[in-house]
Amino acid sequence: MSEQNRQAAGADPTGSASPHSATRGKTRTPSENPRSRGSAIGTDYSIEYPEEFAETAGAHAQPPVLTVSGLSIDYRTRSGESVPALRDVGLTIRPGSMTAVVGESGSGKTTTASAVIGLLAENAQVTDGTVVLGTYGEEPELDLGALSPREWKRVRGRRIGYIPQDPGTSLNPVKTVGANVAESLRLHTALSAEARRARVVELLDRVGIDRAAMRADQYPHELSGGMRQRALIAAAIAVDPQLLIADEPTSALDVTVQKRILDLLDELRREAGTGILFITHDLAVAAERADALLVVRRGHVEESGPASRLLRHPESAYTRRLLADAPSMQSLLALGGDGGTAGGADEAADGVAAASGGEDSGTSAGAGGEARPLVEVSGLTQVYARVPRDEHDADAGEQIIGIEDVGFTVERGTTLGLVGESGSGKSTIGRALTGFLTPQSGAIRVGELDATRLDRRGLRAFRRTVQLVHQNPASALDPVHSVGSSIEEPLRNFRIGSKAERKGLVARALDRVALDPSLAARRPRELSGGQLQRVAIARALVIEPELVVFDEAVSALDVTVQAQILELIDGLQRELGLTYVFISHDLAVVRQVAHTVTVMSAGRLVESGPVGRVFSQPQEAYTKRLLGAIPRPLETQVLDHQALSI
Amino acid sequence: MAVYLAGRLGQALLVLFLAYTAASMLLMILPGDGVLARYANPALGLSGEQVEAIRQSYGADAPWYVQYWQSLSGFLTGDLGYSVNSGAAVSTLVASALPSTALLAVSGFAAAVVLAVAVAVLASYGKPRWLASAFDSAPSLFISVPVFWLGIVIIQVLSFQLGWVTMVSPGPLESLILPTLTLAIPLSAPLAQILIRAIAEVRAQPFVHVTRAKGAGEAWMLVHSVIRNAMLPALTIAGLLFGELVAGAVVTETVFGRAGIGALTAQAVANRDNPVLLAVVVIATVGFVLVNLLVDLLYPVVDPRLRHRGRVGAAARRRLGARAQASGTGPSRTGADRADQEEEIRA
Amino acid sequence: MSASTAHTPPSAGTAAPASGTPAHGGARPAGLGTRLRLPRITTLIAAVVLGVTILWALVPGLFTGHNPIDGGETASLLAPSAEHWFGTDQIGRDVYSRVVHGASRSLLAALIAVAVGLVVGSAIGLIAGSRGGWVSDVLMRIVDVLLSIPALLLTLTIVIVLGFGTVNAAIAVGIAAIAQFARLARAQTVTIMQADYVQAAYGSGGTYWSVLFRHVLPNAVSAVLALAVLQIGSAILQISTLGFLGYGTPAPAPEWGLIIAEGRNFVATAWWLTVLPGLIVMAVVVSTHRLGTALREAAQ
Amino acid sequence: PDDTAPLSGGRPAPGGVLRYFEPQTWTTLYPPSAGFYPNGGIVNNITDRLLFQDPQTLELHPWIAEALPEANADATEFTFRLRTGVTHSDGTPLDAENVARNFDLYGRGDNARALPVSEQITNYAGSEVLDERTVVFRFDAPAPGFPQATATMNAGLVANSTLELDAEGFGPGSATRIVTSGPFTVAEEEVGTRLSVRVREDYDWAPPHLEHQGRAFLDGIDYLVNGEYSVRIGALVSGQADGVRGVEAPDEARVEEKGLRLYAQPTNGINNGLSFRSRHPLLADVTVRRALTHAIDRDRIVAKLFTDNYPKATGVLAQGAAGYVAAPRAWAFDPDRANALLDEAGWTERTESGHRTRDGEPLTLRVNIAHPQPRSREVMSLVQEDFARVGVHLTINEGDYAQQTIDSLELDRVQVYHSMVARADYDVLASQWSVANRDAFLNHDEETGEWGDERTQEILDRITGSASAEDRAAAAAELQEHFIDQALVVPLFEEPQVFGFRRRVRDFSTEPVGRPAFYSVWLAD
Ligand SMILES: Nc1ncnc2c1ncn2[C@@H]1O[C@H](COP(=O)(O)OP(=O)(O)OP(=O)(O)O)[C@@H](O)[C@H]1O
Ligand SMILES: Nc1ncnc2c1ncn2[C@@H]1O[C@H](COP(=O)(O)OP(=O)(O)OP(=O)(O)O)[C@@H](O)[C@H]1O
Ligand SMILES: [Mg+2]
Ligand SMILES: [Mg+2]
Repeated sequence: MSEQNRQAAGADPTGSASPHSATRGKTRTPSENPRSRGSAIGTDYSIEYPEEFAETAGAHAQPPVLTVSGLSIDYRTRSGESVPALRDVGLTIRPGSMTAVVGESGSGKTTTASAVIGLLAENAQVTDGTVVLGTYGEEPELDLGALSPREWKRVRGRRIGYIPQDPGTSLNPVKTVGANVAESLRLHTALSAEARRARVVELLDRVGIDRAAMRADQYPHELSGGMRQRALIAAAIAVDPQLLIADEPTSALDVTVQKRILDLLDELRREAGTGILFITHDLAVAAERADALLVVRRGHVEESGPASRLLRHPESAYTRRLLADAPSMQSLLALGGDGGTAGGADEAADGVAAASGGEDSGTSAGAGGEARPLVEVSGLTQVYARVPRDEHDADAGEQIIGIEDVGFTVERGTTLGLVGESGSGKSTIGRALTGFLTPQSGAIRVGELDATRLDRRGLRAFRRTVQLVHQNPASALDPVHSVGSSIEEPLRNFRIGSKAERKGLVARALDRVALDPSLAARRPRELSGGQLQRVAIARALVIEPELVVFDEAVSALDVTVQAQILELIDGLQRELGLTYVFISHDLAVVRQVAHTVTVMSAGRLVESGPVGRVFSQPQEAYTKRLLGAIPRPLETQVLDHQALSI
Repeated sequence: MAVYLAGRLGQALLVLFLAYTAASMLLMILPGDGVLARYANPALGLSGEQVEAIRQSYGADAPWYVQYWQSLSGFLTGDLGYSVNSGAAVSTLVASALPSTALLAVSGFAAAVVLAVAVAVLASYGKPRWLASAFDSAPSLFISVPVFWLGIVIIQVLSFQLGWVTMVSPGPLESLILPTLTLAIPLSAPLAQILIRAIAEVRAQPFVHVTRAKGAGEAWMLVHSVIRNAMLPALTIAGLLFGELVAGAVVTETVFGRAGIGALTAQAVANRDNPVLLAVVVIATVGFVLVNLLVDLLYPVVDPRLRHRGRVGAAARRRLGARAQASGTGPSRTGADRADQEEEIRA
Repeated sequence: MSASTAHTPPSAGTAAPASGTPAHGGARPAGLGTRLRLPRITTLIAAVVLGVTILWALVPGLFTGHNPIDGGETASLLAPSAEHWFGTDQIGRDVYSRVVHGASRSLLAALIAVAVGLVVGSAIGLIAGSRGGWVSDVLMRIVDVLLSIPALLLTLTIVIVLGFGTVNAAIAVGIAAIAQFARLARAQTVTIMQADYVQAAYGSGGTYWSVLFRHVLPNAVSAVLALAVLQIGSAILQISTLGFLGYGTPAPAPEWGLIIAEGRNFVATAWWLTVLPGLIVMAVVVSTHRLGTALREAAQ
Repeated sequence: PDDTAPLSGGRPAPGGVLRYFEPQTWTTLYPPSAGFYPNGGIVNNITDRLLFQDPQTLELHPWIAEALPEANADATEFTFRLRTGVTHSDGTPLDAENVARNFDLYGRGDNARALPVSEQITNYAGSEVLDERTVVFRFDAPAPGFPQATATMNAGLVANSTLELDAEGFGPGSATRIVTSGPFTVAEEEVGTRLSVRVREDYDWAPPHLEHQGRAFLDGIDYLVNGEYSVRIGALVSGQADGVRGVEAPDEARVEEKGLRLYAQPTNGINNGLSFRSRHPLLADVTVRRALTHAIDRDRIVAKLFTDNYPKATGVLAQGAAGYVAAPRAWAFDPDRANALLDEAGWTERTESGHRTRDGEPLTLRVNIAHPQPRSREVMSLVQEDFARVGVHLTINEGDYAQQTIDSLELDRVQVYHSMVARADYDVLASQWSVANRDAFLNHDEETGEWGDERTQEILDRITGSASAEDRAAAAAELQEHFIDQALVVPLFEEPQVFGFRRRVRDFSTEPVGRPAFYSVWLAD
């Protein structure tokens, strides 16, 4: 079918109704009954391969939860022309199964999801195709394309749960997190206020948010990126929908939490028979959990089928490249192989000789004979709230929200990886480091500048030196400006180049982050999540600052683009000696790019050291736990277990 | 909070003083004075000398700073002085005018809010499109109707033609209906306009999308998601409407023959009746400062992002603590209190 | 092909591709086409209305042959007729001709009033909202003072200081409107200052002023402009109040507000005196609003 | 709704409260300041006067005074003999002592209490109470107008307690403190909107000249205020009100059509007109003044703006006024003549806009708006048109009521003064033009001692200072002649007070200068 689809797309690039859609194959997808899969999934790692589910499930073929066929969607751009976003996409989801849509950034994954829940952007136009929601208990089968708004109300939220891609802007900012999560409950159940609250706390707890009762009373802007994402997940599953659409639900989550979420989704599949449309760029996750895979590229289906087959015997060249690019597999394999010297960064890291904690930073002998590291942080404290011990959290000690007494150094020309669970204070450090937050106490020195004490001129020099790539690119880009002008802005502010030269620089910056320079004219809302993230990176890099703080900067990118970006920043580092602080939950990526790594937990620094050492011989139990939760697709699993000695 | 309030209260007093002074200055700038305006009125037929003698007895010929100081010290001791135009005590005039205006202002404001919300909702959600579009234009229509004309038409039709309410010695409620209507229509225009824009902006936000994906209908979202977010600019406008109320009262009270601050202002301006005008300024300022203080205090209530960081945590935990006390779960009260104290020490 | 059939649709009839272009989902009302066309008609009408008024302002002589400031022997308060489209006023002048000849003065006055209020008010609001601290306190308290003084007193004094005349009356009305714009702009600014993109703009090396102009202003301006359009209408009417009190346009020059205000005593006997010029004002304000909306939609 | 009640028939019967609309709220009940229409409408009905002046014949009749006063030869001493049994509503007697105290205040004023002297009582020397019923008033100079002055509402008599009040006490908010002996007494006040007066049941001292005696027919009057003309007239037409003052000319037809009654009461004073302030350099030249006189098309003004109730002026004074002299040929409209005269005076050059100049100086004059007078703004607009046609630029003075008052006191601001005064006595001429009163010409500069037209003042002094009616009449005639000869005054029309009443309101009349008199009014059912 992939061949056929490609032909269809090729033959009819204008996007009118595909004549092929009616002639497509009629063989049913081998489906699996979640209940037949036993309790294996989500409880331990001895998972059965999706292929096996497919075989067992084939026997009790249930009607699908969702059938998408021949879906084609165009976007009208501001200049009036139509840009095709989807071409003849088809997919089926059986009850209790998970279909993962993977593909490069901008390939149309989010568009597919939005189309299923009927919430396409204003300028989108469905040119062809149908979306059918299967029966569910008493509820009838529905042609979603023909629903009235009134009918939609009974479908959305109740029968289809939706987890949006961008957590930064997807929560109502003036409502508490609890109230945000409770919305579906209010809409679709008759629960009392107390019952709702209990359920909300339970849900927040289930998605791994600590101190759920307190978190429910906080406002979205008081949560970390990962927490917001989880709050959205909690909201989507609140009423046990028949179909769950999860658009990159774990992109901002560290591996431990990611595992918890994935387990939760498995549980839902198993217990409630929920069908899941799982959108991700992370092949490892897809491989580990999905029953079926759908590889999309430039709006059409490249290849689809059971996950195990696709991973083992990819047919299309694109799928093969995706697999090859996946850093998690590469690096972890390498990690397992030679014990900590894999990855291009390691040689440099060795040279730096482990500028570890803040305490011993003074003594570190810098690379290239430099007397001082570029970045020096000590005693950094920003306490939003201190949470006292409570009954449910007896062993947690006194917990804080924010960061407390954090110190580290970063040598010039090296990369510090900042890892840690969601909400551990990574972004707070990033913001403090880049001068967006004046911490309550502590010292930050970058080069000759003291970040906590900047006069007007100093601030300007500081901005020239330090750049932050925000965790939520959607909210960090001004909606009224084109992305091109957002990228140009630092150039203009620092008076770099003439007007014409700046145009060229912007185009080059876009090209470097693998974006078509023609996208420069678009507004942020007309771009996909990954594209926005790359725009944010381009903006930070365009003035080639000395220090760049990447806050989850590649989390929404598919492996291919991610690899390209990582290569880009690596190249810049080599060329210009840039220094990076790389915040990521993706240990594989950190392993690849970082020289030294600092591990955070609950606002405190847990462990720090050269990346090779920390990853191969973690000292702290927390670090071990973190490393142990990395998803293990396919062959790598057994290997990892041994390598990490868990 | 207490510190903030005290600060604002201090500022309020300053505003009061400045407004008073500014108004006094403006009145000095206006040529002629109330005494002259009154006693040189041809209806009295007094000669120039006679007028001058009376002016002297009023002290109207004293230098401005003397007059200013006298009136200021009078105000500080609670003596509002006497109307130059009628000789009546300003306190009497104000006391008899204030309740009626306050009543009209409250009812007019309430009606305006209701009207504005209705217009904004219909303009944002109305079906079919042309209806919505018609309501979208309603604010600009409302504001370009001359108030006096509106009042006259309303009176002509509802009272004189249809006889629903009487204009002559109406009951207290009856006397309020038509002026309220007249006041509310132009008053609602800016509010509705801002609401329409704010609603449109909020509806374009991603989180509204997400709420829609939860199965919320437009009406539900309007009530639970949109309004709160659209309220901030609307709140500002609502605070400003106080001024419009005073200005609107001038015309409305004139048209409807209601005694009130508005009518008093119009007369006082026309007669250069400085003591009355200054009293009006003081009343208006107090009203304004209070209303806008309220609005400023409401901003952070409406939009939690505007709360000070530390304070939010404290507030959230206090609520949590209270709830925990009630339900017996959650962090202990003392714990919450301790955290609060810590916070204050840090701040 | 065997594996790839997994995601082909079932052969059920429901899967047949729908003809046409079904708008997918309740978020968008069906029939995009009609929705786009309908405003266009009103927009067109709005453009025509404004166009004609501007022509009135530029070349009034083309539109009327009557003398706007001398009614000759014509009787006063004549009802609208073929000869006098809007009737004649209280001293026998042709109202239509006065409206046409008054266009330039009234439009100019309204624009000046709105411009003064908008520019000064927004500037104050933007600075107060973005600076915070004592700057904000000082500016907003000044605004409070401005708000507290009865508009009538304020405008009267300003006119008396500046001297009588349409432009000065317009400036006075504009000054009285500053406070409104300032407060609204500040409220908008305060929220926008919280946005990540403002932080990011600072991070891109933006100075206070560049961030203010490039990011805060464009995002704050929507609500402020919405108010400004309304202000055109209320400015004309406020100027009319001044005119009626004798502080506006000196007689016998025609000016819309004055025409309306002077006709007020004849609402019962000669309704056309207020109603027709009043309708013109409404038409202009509504058209401006309509056109503004259309422009904003087009920009998005 | 049309009013179809019969216009006549029925017998007067007591009962009913009259709802009567005023455009403005009253400002003071201090009788000397009652010239303001809303004040006069009240004072006239709550106070009694020593004498009664017949509104038609303008003859004086006894009222509280038993007979017309005895005056000495040079009119500096007047002896009044009062009727007995008259009491104020608080029970205090209206006796000689009370009357004397009234006039002592009115004749002298009290600046300390901000109570001005009465315009109509000049050169007041003092009073003497001869006995309980007899009082003598003395003057420093002849005061032949005094008996008439005692008949006006400005000489309304109030109780002793009221005489103690200061300006505040006479002002809004304390109306109920005003104690009088009139047919009605103040009962209730709502500041700014309503004043209710109620009938005095034991009233029995109406002017003997009147047919009706005893208690007034009405139970009371509610004076209502509404600033909006169309609302007042609408309330009347719709039957919500019984009467309004100030029906405007364009509405007269409609009001009559609706079956309502119009009462156009001549005000019997100086005609509504313009005074040229000859002290101003531009108007010092009589040729210019004559030219301006001929430029004004008075017929057009009356035809366009008014009705038959506003007859074109035939003299400086209204036809019903004391001292009226007809001047049929004066003030003829003759623009050619006006142009010729202006050329003759040297105003030959023209600006681009067609206004005349002389040696570069423009011929620009400014006129005030007389807000209390009917349609002053419109009248002046037409004059403005007339002047423009002969190349004279007339600016209409900007500003509200107070501004007009203030500006009118400045020669620099206002050179052409629009006004009128109503008083049924020769003295009205002095009221309008004497430097001791309103001084419409601003005739005399105190600092330089310069006069605009000194002769005017001489004649006026003769009017106020002559003891005999004949001398006064002669002087008045001379003054009018002088005005015409010197083109100092252009009377435009005779100004009435126009009231509208529902048909059931019967026997409405006014005092001589048009303030309503409700004593004899009754309501038919
Ligand atoms: N403005 C704020 N007000 C109150 N609490 C805040 C605020 N910002 C962050 N926090 C809290 O500080 C803690 C650390 O947040 P931070 O954003 O630094 O986490 P993070 O490590 O970046 O997590 P993630 O990986 O999920 O993005 C969280 O518990 C968060 O709730
Ligand atoms: N509102 C819009 N207007 C115009 N083009 C759009 C709009 N939304 C998305 N696009 C474009 O459509 C394409 C598909 O976008 P989509 O969001 O579906 O990508 P995606 O697969 O989710 O990517 P990512 O992994 O980066 O989130 C992209 O090229 C994007 O630029
Ligand atoms: Mg996406
Ligand atoms: Mg973060």
